[in-house]
Amino acid sequence: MKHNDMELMICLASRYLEDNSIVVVGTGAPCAAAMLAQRVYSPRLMIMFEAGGIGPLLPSMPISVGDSRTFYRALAASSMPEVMETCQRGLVDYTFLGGAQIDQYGNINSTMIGTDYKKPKVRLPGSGGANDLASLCWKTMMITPQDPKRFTEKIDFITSPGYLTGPGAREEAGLPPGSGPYKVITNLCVIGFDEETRRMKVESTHPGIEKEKIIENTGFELLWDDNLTISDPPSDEELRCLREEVDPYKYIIGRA
Amino acid sequence: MKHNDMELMICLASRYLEDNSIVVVGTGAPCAAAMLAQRVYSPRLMIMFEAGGIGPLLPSMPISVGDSRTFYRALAASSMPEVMETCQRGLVDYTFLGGAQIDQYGNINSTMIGTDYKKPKVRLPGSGGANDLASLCWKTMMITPQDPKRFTEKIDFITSPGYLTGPGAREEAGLPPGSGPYKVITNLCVIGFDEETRRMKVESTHPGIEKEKIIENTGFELLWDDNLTISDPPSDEELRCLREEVDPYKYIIGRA
Amino acid sequence: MDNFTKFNEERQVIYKPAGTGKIFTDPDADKAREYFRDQKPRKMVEKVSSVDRVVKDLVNDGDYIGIGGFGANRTPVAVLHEIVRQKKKNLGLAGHTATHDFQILVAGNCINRCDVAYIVGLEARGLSRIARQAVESGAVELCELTNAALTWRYKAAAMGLSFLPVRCMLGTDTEKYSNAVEMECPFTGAKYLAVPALYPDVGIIHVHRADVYGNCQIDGIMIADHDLARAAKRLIITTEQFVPNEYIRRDPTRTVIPYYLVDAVIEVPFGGYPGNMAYEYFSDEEHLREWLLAEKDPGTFKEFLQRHIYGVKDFNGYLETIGGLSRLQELRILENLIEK
Amino acid sequence: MDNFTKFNEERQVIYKPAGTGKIFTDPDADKAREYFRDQKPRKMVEKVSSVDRVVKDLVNDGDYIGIGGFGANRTPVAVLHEIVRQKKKNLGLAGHTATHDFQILVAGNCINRCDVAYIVGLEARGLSRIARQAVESGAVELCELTNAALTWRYKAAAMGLSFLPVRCMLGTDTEKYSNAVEMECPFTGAKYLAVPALYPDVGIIHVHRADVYGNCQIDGIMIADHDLARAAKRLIITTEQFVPNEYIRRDPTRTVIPYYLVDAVIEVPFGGYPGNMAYEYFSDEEHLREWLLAEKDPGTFKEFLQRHIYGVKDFNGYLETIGGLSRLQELRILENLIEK
Repeated sequence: MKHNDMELMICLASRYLEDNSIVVVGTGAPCAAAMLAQRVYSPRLMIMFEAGGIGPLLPSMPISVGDSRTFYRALAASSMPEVMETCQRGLVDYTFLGGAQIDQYGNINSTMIGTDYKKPKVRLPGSGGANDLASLCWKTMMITPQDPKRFTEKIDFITSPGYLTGPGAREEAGLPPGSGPYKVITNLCVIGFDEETRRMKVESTHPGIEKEKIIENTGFELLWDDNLTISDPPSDEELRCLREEVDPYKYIIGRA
Repeated sequence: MKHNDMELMICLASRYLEDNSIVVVGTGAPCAAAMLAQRVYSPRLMIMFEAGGIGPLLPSMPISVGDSRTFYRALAASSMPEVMETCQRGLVDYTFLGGAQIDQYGNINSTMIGTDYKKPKVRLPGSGGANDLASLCWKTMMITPQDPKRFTEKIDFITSPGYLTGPGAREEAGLPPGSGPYKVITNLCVIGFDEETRRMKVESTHPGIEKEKIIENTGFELLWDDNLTISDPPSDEELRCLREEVDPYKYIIGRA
Repeated sequence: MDNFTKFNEERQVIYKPAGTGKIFTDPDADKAREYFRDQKPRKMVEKVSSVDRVVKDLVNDGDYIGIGGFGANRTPVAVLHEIVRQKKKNLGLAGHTATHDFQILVAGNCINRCDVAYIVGLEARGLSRIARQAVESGAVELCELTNAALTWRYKAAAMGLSFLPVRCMLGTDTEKYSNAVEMECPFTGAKYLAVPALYPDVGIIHVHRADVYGNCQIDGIMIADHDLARAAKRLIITTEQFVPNEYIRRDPTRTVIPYYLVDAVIEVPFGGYPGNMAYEYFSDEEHLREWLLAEKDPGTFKEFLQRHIYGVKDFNGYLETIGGLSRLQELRILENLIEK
Repeated sequence: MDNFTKFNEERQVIYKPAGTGKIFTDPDADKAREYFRDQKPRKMVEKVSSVDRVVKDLVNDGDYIGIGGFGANRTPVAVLHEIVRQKKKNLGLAGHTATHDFQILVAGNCINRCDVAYIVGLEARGLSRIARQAVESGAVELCELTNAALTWRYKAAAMGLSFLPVRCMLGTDTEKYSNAVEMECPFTGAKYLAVPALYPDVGIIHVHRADVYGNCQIDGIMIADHDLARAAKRLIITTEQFVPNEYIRRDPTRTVIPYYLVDAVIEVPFGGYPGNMAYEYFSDEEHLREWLLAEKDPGTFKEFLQRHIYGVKDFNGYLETIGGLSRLQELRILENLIEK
């Protein structure tokens, strides 16, 4: 089946969410990926929202991470401290973040574009819960289109921690050992992080995407996995489920 | 009307609980005093229990500070941290404590009798919530029989803080300024605390009780109020209410 | 018997300010205690008021405010509109997922400082132009934080403390523009950030039901409101409906805000509109979109505010401008006929 | 704009151990995180078990345990009896208002260390002779604390921290025999005690209702159980009754313990007997008095334990020894026909 970039990214992301694990998601593509995972791969994936919703039977895509859909027929309607403390206690396996810029260590900027904090060129929303989730969940994922302005050598503001300046830096900063960026899923490829250098390493390129195109769209030097593969394209089952069940009104997949 | 010592102490104590204030009480005499105050003097006195009960319509005397009576038709059935944090935040006006020993500064021992902590002559329950309430509520009261073993120069263990070693000692220890012992109501007299020395000062002696008897029954030197008075004996209304409404089965007032 | 301690001796450690952000409110727990002792209404009396009266009496120019709910979910919109109508100035704001609430206060030029976790955006709905302008121009002074850090700052205050240790923000620029202090654990030596307790001058929370004394119930997620209600020096409650005190006493497990925390309570049906009120009505996405669009042109936006806020007497007047009961019924259906 | 800070510069401060009490459990938050990641059952599967099985599988000699409820209110008595029957040894205990629960474990010689807030007494019912003996003989090693300190130690763990600052215990002998550390606030310089996070090996909580996955509801006061459930490495739930998962989902606001905290769940009707279970049954004061009296003579007490604990197969067997359903119905009436 044909698909657009957004559908591609959501389908690929959904495959990384193991069954019987817990994921904190926001609205949009991450939520779609988690809902798709529940339907296709991981029926017992537990979805949490940072405002307090725990394990809802999502009737449709939430508009806000605090709207009533996020705790519709949920296991618990709790609170923001409850969810954040569950993350801090080490019970949350995955989270998804977005941002305007990301560097080779997976540090993310969602605060501002510009060089002067007091007079930014563009002010963005800020951390929200992103810094907390990137600090406290075990594995941080990102779904994002890839271009050189977004994938940049030096981001203007580190809102949320990736591997900071490299190996050992998270631990030195006081962040919980063993946590950190896990996968970045773009419209061009799937990127992991090198164990040794903590730098981005391309694991698979999407069908029809040349290495050169990925390099052109990245503002820093990428590592390449020795076993570089071609990403498995979305299956018919994934696409059908995504289109018919997860996002029938194309709120998310219509954006691409 | 005739009355016993327990009735006397409860009636006198009830008069110190101002209307529209909050008191945390345990079971027994303090709870009776608070219930009596509600009925005679301070209809809007709010009673809390440290296990979480807030503003119950007490149907009878609780047996435990955590039993279901403590939140019967209550305003809230909360938790122990909720009540303790309400105290720590400075919202609780009064509390009542008991203990095996008390010194001139109102320090209370409910932990052990003896000189060796590891091999006590008698092990008592310990702080429970007493230290917390004495530390965090504004005014601490005590209802206790008076004898020289109980009112002693040096108590074996400071479980709960009175004025510690005297003026400024609470503040120096880090306890909230402005808090501390308020009244001690015994079978012989009503005792306050001298503003300057923070030592016990007798404010009124009960009808028929000589100064000498009080001195004999106290193991340290007492101060005496310049305006020493005779305690107002329990009124008929107080006694009627105590006997008929507060403690009809004489659980508490039968103990004297 | 094991003793799980790394440090048996007295030792010196370093406390190091981690960021350049200001502490906009006094974290001193003893001063808060005194305030609560002297000013908190422990008298269980009727506290029913009106929106214009509470904003006159309880919100002063320069106050720092904390808003319940989550941006456009269970947000006390009626009080926010009234703050704009009464032209309150120089307010401080706890901006934890401040979306439509932030937008309203910026539209009225009411705020000049903000603890930021999330501002200028409306989640999936996009960014607010006027909110961005207010921040980019420097008109609003910021201290950078996170949702968890802000919620824990409320919690520190709710616990009667002056700080709490947290494990977020570490190592980032968010930390560098925060007001946190680097410290370490007394038992393990682990690195922490301490965040200062946040005792707002005014808390404003919209609830599902309350009695006339201010005992409140909330259905669904609490967000940070349990702690905000306890941290706030003054607390304004708007409620979808009043219930008898007997209703509260029938199920005391459900009481999340007891009366002695509350300074005033006002019944405001649909008081969270155009936001979502769980189990009551869904958000009015059309109206929120209209607002975002209107912001693009100053003239249009002035008219928009005139029509919906300045030109109406009260919140019911506002509800008339958006279609009144018919529109509200559509939103009730959207919220509850979810299986259709 | 004001900046409410007393300290703009890096500075040295002193951390000073305040007491001689041991830390019986590891407060290290990173180690707890690893445990929770690797061992906590995030799989939402049926966890129904039996009391003897969970005590065999989840309670090991030497474990440190935390008991829900409040001494003789909503106490998980069935599991405690089984611990005695299975002769578990060298347990540690969080003794926050440990009354009948402490008495049971001491009767079985199960514990050798205890964080004390309140022990050896049964509130207004008097002191337990065997509990006093166990403590006075030195058979149980103590660390002195308070109810608030213990509940905040659970809360530190529930928050995923290794410590919390508190304002109790300061200046007393309770402090001198505690495991707290004197420290100061990074923002105000105010003196605090830090208490170490308490992550018990096993938490045991009795609830009103739970589904087969372990999602739980509790009616009435929570005491410290919200935090204990989150702090415990392994968590055993006994419930008055099972309810369908659908029942839980119908009112998610009421869920206080979600399934992923729970290792096993067992239906034990009257499981809090002889304690009080709010809205279900009152405490059996006669039986508790009989227990206290029996303690006065070693022979009598041995027989008493044989009759009620060692000589019965399970908790239903125990309930038969105290009068079975007829007695239990009396206690239900005592609890609920309160206006009579």
